[in-house]
Amino acid sequence: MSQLFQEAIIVSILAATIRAMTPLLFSAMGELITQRAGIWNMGVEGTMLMGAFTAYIAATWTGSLWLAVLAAIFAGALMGLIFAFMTATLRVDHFIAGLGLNLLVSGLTLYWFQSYVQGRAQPKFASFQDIAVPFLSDIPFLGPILFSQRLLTYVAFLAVPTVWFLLYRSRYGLELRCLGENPKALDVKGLSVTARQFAAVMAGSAMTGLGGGFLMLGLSDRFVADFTAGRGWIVVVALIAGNWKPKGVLIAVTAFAILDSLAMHLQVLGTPVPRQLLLALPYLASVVLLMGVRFRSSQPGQLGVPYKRS
Amino acid sequence: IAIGPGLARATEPDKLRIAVILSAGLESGWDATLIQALERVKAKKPHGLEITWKNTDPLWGDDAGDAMRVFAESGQYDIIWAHSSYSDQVKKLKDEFPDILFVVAGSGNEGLGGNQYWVYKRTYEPAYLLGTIAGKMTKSNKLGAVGPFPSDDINDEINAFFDGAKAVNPKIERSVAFIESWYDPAKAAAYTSAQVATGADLIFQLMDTFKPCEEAKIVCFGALQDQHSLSPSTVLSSAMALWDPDVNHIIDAWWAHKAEGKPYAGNTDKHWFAMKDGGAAMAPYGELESKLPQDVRGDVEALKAKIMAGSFEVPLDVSDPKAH
Amino acid sequence: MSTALRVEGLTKRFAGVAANDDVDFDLRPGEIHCLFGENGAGKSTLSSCIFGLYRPDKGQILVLEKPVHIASPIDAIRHGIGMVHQHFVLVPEFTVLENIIVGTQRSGWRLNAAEARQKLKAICDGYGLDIDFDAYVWQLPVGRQQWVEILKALYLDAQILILDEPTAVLTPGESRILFDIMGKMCARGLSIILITHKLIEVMQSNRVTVLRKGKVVATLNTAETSPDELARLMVGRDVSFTISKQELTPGETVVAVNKLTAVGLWGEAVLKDVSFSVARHEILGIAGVAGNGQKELFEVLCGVRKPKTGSIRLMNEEIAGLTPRCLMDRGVGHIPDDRFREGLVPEFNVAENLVLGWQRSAKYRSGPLMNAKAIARLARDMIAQYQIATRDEKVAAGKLSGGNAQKIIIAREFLNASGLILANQPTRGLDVGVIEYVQSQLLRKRDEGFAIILASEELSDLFGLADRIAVMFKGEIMGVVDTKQTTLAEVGVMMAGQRLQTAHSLERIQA
Amino acid sequence: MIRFEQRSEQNSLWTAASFAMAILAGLAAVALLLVSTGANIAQVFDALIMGAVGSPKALATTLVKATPIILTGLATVIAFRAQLYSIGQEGQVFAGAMGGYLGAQLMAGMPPLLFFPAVLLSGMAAGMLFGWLAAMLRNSFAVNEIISTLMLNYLVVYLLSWLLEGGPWGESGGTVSYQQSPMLSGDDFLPALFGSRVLHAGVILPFIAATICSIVISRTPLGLEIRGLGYNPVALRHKGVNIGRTVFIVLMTSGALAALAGAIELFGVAHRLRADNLVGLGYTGIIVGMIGGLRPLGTVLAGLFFGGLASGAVYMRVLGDVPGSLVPAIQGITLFFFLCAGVLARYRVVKVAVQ
Ligand SMILES: Nc1ncnc2c1ncn2[C@@H]1O[C@H](COP(=O)(O)OP(=O)(O)OP(=O)(O)O)[C@@H](O)[C@H]1O
Ligand SMILES: Nc1ncnc2c1ncn2[C@@H]1O[C@H](COP(=O)(O)OP(=O)(O)OP(=O)(O)O)[C@@H](O)[C@H]1O
Ligand SMILES: [Mg+2]
Ligand SMILES: [Mg+2]
Repeated sequence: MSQLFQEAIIVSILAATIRAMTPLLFSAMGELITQRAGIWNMGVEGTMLMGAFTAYIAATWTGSLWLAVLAAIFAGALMGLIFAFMTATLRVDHFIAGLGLNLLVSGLTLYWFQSYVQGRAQPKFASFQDIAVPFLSDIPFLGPILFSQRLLTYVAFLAVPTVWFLLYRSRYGLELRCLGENPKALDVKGLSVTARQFAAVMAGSAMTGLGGGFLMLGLSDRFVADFTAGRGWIVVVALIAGNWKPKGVLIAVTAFAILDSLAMHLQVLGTPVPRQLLLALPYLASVVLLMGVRFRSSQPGQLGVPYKRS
Repeated sequence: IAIGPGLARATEPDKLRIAVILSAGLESGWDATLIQALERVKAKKPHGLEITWKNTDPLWGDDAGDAMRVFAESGQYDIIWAHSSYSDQVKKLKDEFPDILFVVAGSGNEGLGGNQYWVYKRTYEPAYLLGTIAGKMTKSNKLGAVGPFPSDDINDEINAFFDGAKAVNPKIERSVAFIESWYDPAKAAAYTSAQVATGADLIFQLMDTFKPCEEAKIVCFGALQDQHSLSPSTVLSSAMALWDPDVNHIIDAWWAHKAEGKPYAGNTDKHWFAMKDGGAAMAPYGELESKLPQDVRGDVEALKAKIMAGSFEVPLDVSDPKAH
Repeated sequence: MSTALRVEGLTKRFAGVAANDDVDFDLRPGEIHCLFGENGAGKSTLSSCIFGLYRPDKGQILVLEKPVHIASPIDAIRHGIGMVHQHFVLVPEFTVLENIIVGTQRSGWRLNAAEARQKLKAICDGYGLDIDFDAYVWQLPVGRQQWVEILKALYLDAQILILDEPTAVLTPGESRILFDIMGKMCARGLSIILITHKLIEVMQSNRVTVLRKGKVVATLNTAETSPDELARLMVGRDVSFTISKQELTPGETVVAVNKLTAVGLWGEAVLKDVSFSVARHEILGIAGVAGNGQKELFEVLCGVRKPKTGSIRLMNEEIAGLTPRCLMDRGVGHIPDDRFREGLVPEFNVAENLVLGWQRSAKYRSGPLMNAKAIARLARDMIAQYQIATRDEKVAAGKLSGGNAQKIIIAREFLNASGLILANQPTRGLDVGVIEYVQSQLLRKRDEGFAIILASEELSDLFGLADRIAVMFKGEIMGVVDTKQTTLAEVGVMMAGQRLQTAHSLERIQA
Repeated sequence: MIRFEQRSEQNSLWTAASFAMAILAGLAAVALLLVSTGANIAQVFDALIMGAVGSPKALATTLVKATPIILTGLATVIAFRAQLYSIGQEGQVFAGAMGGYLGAQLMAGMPPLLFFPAVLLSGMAAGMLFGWLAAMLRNSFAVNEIISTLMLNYLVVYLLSWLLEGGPWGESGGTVSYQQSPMLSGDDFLPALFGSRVLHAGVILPFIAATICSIVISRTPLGLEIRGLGYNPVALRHKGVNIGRTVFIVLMTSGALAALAGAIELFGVAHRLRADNLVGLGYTGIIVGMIGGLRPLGTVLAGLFFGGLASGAVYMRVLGDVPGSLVPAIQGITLFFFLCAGVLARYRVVKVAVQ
């Protein structure tokens, strides 16, 4: 336990935190865009999984990681298209459509995966490596935590201010937030609510897909059934806990990842506590934390409510 | 055509059809090694048998039971090989199909005897050997092991790995991580990285995840199959499971029943083939061989020879491995 | 004479029922043209067809005598048509400016607020409007929010403005300002279609078209008609506007409120030391500009808001802090002001809404199940009695026009209350025919011995119905006056925040 | 040009037609998927049908497999109708098995007539406890029920893992294994029906539960309150309904139903407590409830359909050469087409003249 406070271990805990945050941040920012547009996409898990799967296929097929990144983004956008069709066009309950998407993707990816490998040894690929930022990565303590990460990790952290700017400083953001709060306000100005919902969901899902893609390309080297293992749900939780704001979501994701990383290191260090308790720690703490905080909810007013004109 | 004992000869089979119910899929070492062993045995045509088999994708629990029933009722199969802990399901079937030989594999089963055979697999002996290598090569005197869930036939190899290390290097510290999941490569990688970060410089990797070892440029050991090809630059050797003697043993038992009319006599206790019987082995060193000091290699060879000769018995410890 | 807008033979059906039936209508440049009609007559439907929200089944629309095709609001806006909807279409979480400019910028990445701000400032200056563009809409009083709606239309350069019941949420003072501004608009050549149920307002227009059951009954020059004639045209019978109130002596005290205080979500005081009492055979009117604590007072009285301190005695029993259920069982009826949020479940059908709250009572049950027959019978009775315009009792309440939805609530509450009736804005948005009915029902309940607390922004309601009037300002009661001994002016002064004693002296000085 | 227009009321013929179209379109999509991987379509469907309904035994298996998912489906219906988006069914199934197991330990040796109701109830009580937790967190701490139930799902899995491993319920003695309890004694198995080897008495319960749910939701005052809670809790509060209490009732009932599934699996199928046979029953139940249109009787049909798929899947895997993961893919595809059919049923196609 006392080892926990050694510098090397603290560095490791924090570096692991930042690494684990990357896919969550991409997906959470994507889901933030989607939800701010009033569409509650419960299919984050499925969208991430599809992103990861497509990235896997693309990476093993073409051998190019960047093509695989594009493929994940594209797959995410495609999932978004399906989801937008279900929710914005058909007005199916968002929650239900999202869970359906998860099921569909879980089955399809596994089916395609098994058809793809078909008995042969599972193809693997060489995943993204850390990029040490010159000079910065040599800073003691902070260097290895912040400046020796995968390239996409930096992109993921940049995505937070970018999404903030998009939401609050661009005209698209104003329309986007309006979609979530009161789509009728756009409708009565003669603007197509449906088209904007499609755009928002597809853009958001593309980012979500990228999150899954990074999980595959940056943190793994092969695909397995239900590869994302519940990370999509963590994203949904982070969004609610982060009160639908970029900074809040960033904090929620960070808190979860730190707890997770801490629990992991505690187990590895041989803390004499049942392993299950350590594994449960991030989940337990999330609930306890949420019990303590109360804020004015910024949940978009029409989140999850299919829009109908009359 | 002979008579008398020839009667038995007359029904002497020339074909053996096996149904295999997998547990984790062909991507996993557990299932892949069995199929590889079947291939090898098939090529040798024991008792002149032409062996064919059909395998399902992973099935669990009652689905596996249903599949066994379908196989059994089809009358197309002589042996139903359920490659995981399925004795609960076999229990419901074995008396109904007394002629079929049921096989269950590994920990979590119950020895039912009769026409259920329980094959056990322990790779703790090669794991011990790997441990002695690790114990000598480590600079930090800290070794790591990453596994899915603790259990009898996981604990044995992890403990043996550390015991082997300890035997050559008393200063060894151990770090154990169970990720509580069968497949989550990203999680396994995170745990492995954490072990590396907390000082482990050699990892016994039971989750097939070598990326963190590559990043940290450290040596890893694989489990169940030779995993050198997965990560040539990090995997020095693996503790391999070989099912050939088990397959042969089962085929013999079936033959004895079928051709010689002996009753099935499945084991009720765990039984496994040791390294000296060909049930486990240490994988050849890969391209990392050159990194291995000559004296270490010599010591390992000597110890291996002792194990094979039976003059050294690797201690079996199935207690929950704890880090310390 | 050329028209700004003309509608010919417009028909719009909903599920087979004609909401507009062969409507002809024309709007002259620079005039205020009133649409007048019962709840559910089809006024909003007609406006929505003109604005492109609904697509008419038949008929044609001409702007400046040229046939136009209006498939969506964007076409309407392009033809210079703007609309202020019956219910606000605002984003409370946005600032005034954001609400106005959202969706209007056509190019560029960044939000360009500076230009919009200038244009808006010019508009506001032109009409003498003063509004903080950076205030959040949720912070604004309802009346101000209406200005934001109008500014939205003006910002889009509307030449033809449709105002659907804009004054329903305005105080009389605010309504006056609105009419001033409408005058200025007309002077600048804008043409206005105004929908209102208030005859005083109708009388200020140039022309009026009366709709009944989707058909145009008449189009008249306002100067050549009278409120009585309009009301008769609208309902098809005579409507009496004089409320004949029986002289009754108040009986025992039904409810006595003493030093009641309550706080809001963030701990701010919303009710301060409120005290009053109401007796049998008595109507206590609550006057005040909306947002001065009336809603909170009603919430505390009906049990959905817990008071902080103070007492409420109902028939000599302390009821402060009791649940709505307990109060309902003690005979308190409540007509909330936000009918679709607080009074009804819009997705439930009329019958279900009529038993809502009493679903567990033995009357509507057979054993553990609800008695569908009894409920249907009740629903049909109520539909007939209150003339609720609905095809049958199985129609979802949310599909009814606001007035008919209100009738469901009134029917339910009048049926179940037994001692005290709380009525917050019960006549808001209702047509004169129904208002007459509701008023007469309130008086009937008073005659029966009920105590009634009635809040209304229509001072005519209060002066016509109430025995005494309490005036609220910022959560406090400025004074309680006897209706017969007070004047509109005195109440007005108290509504602006003067206490009764000061009000008296002020009046004396003025007199 | 054609246009979709919403119907004022549902036309049952058109509704049936929509769903028939959905099934056909779903089958076509599945066939397309099979073709894309070169599988033999006829063989796959043959095996599926044979395994689902081909024999009395297949039917029995279908029923047994449908039982837990109908129950978790009903749990979904109750909660979602109130727009309490609890996704805790997964964890509550675990809780139900754990509660049942605890009950069996405490009540060992009771006469069967008392024993089975008692252990099933103790399983349900465990599920209710989880429902209570979620409701309490929502009512008293304003914790969104999606978060709390999701977190509880993880927690309960780790709890069971601990109980079965280092904890008190682990199998001791000969076969230390991956997290399982010892086998229940044979007296504690749910009795079989019609002398079948697979069909246990528990398969009756989902039908009873569905009937009760259906009546409660559509015909009782509580049902009105549950539906109203989903639509407009504010109005309900004004009309004297205790929202907090209704939330408790809904989430606890939902928890009990899901937990019953877990207890039945323990006593009727697995006969020992372990995690892997319970995984997915809760999430599948959500899908089943949704395909059933959040109506109890629809849920029964959807559950039987999924049960049939699961039962047929085994045949398909054994006889055909397609990956078993086809089944979740079929489930997902079906769900999508059913959702579309649900929408279609509410609309009618009208021809409109182009102006
Ligand atoms: N790999 C195996 N798989 C299944 N059953 C096995 C296996 N090995 C042994 N058994 C069973 O275990 C029991 C004891 O086996 P064991 O090998 O000790 O006996 P054996 O035939 O005397 O061999 P030996 O004397 O060479 O060790 C027998 O019933 C045998 O069938
Ligand atoms: N979207 C709709 N679907 C079905 N029926 C509708 C719809 N909108 C309006 N109606 C019906 O059409 C009729 C006219 O409604 P409309 O809202 O135009 O009345 P209104 O004159 O504006 O009434 P109010 O004074 O209460 O606002 C009513 O019977 C109403 O129930
Ligand atoms: Mg082993
Ligand atoms: Mg209207």
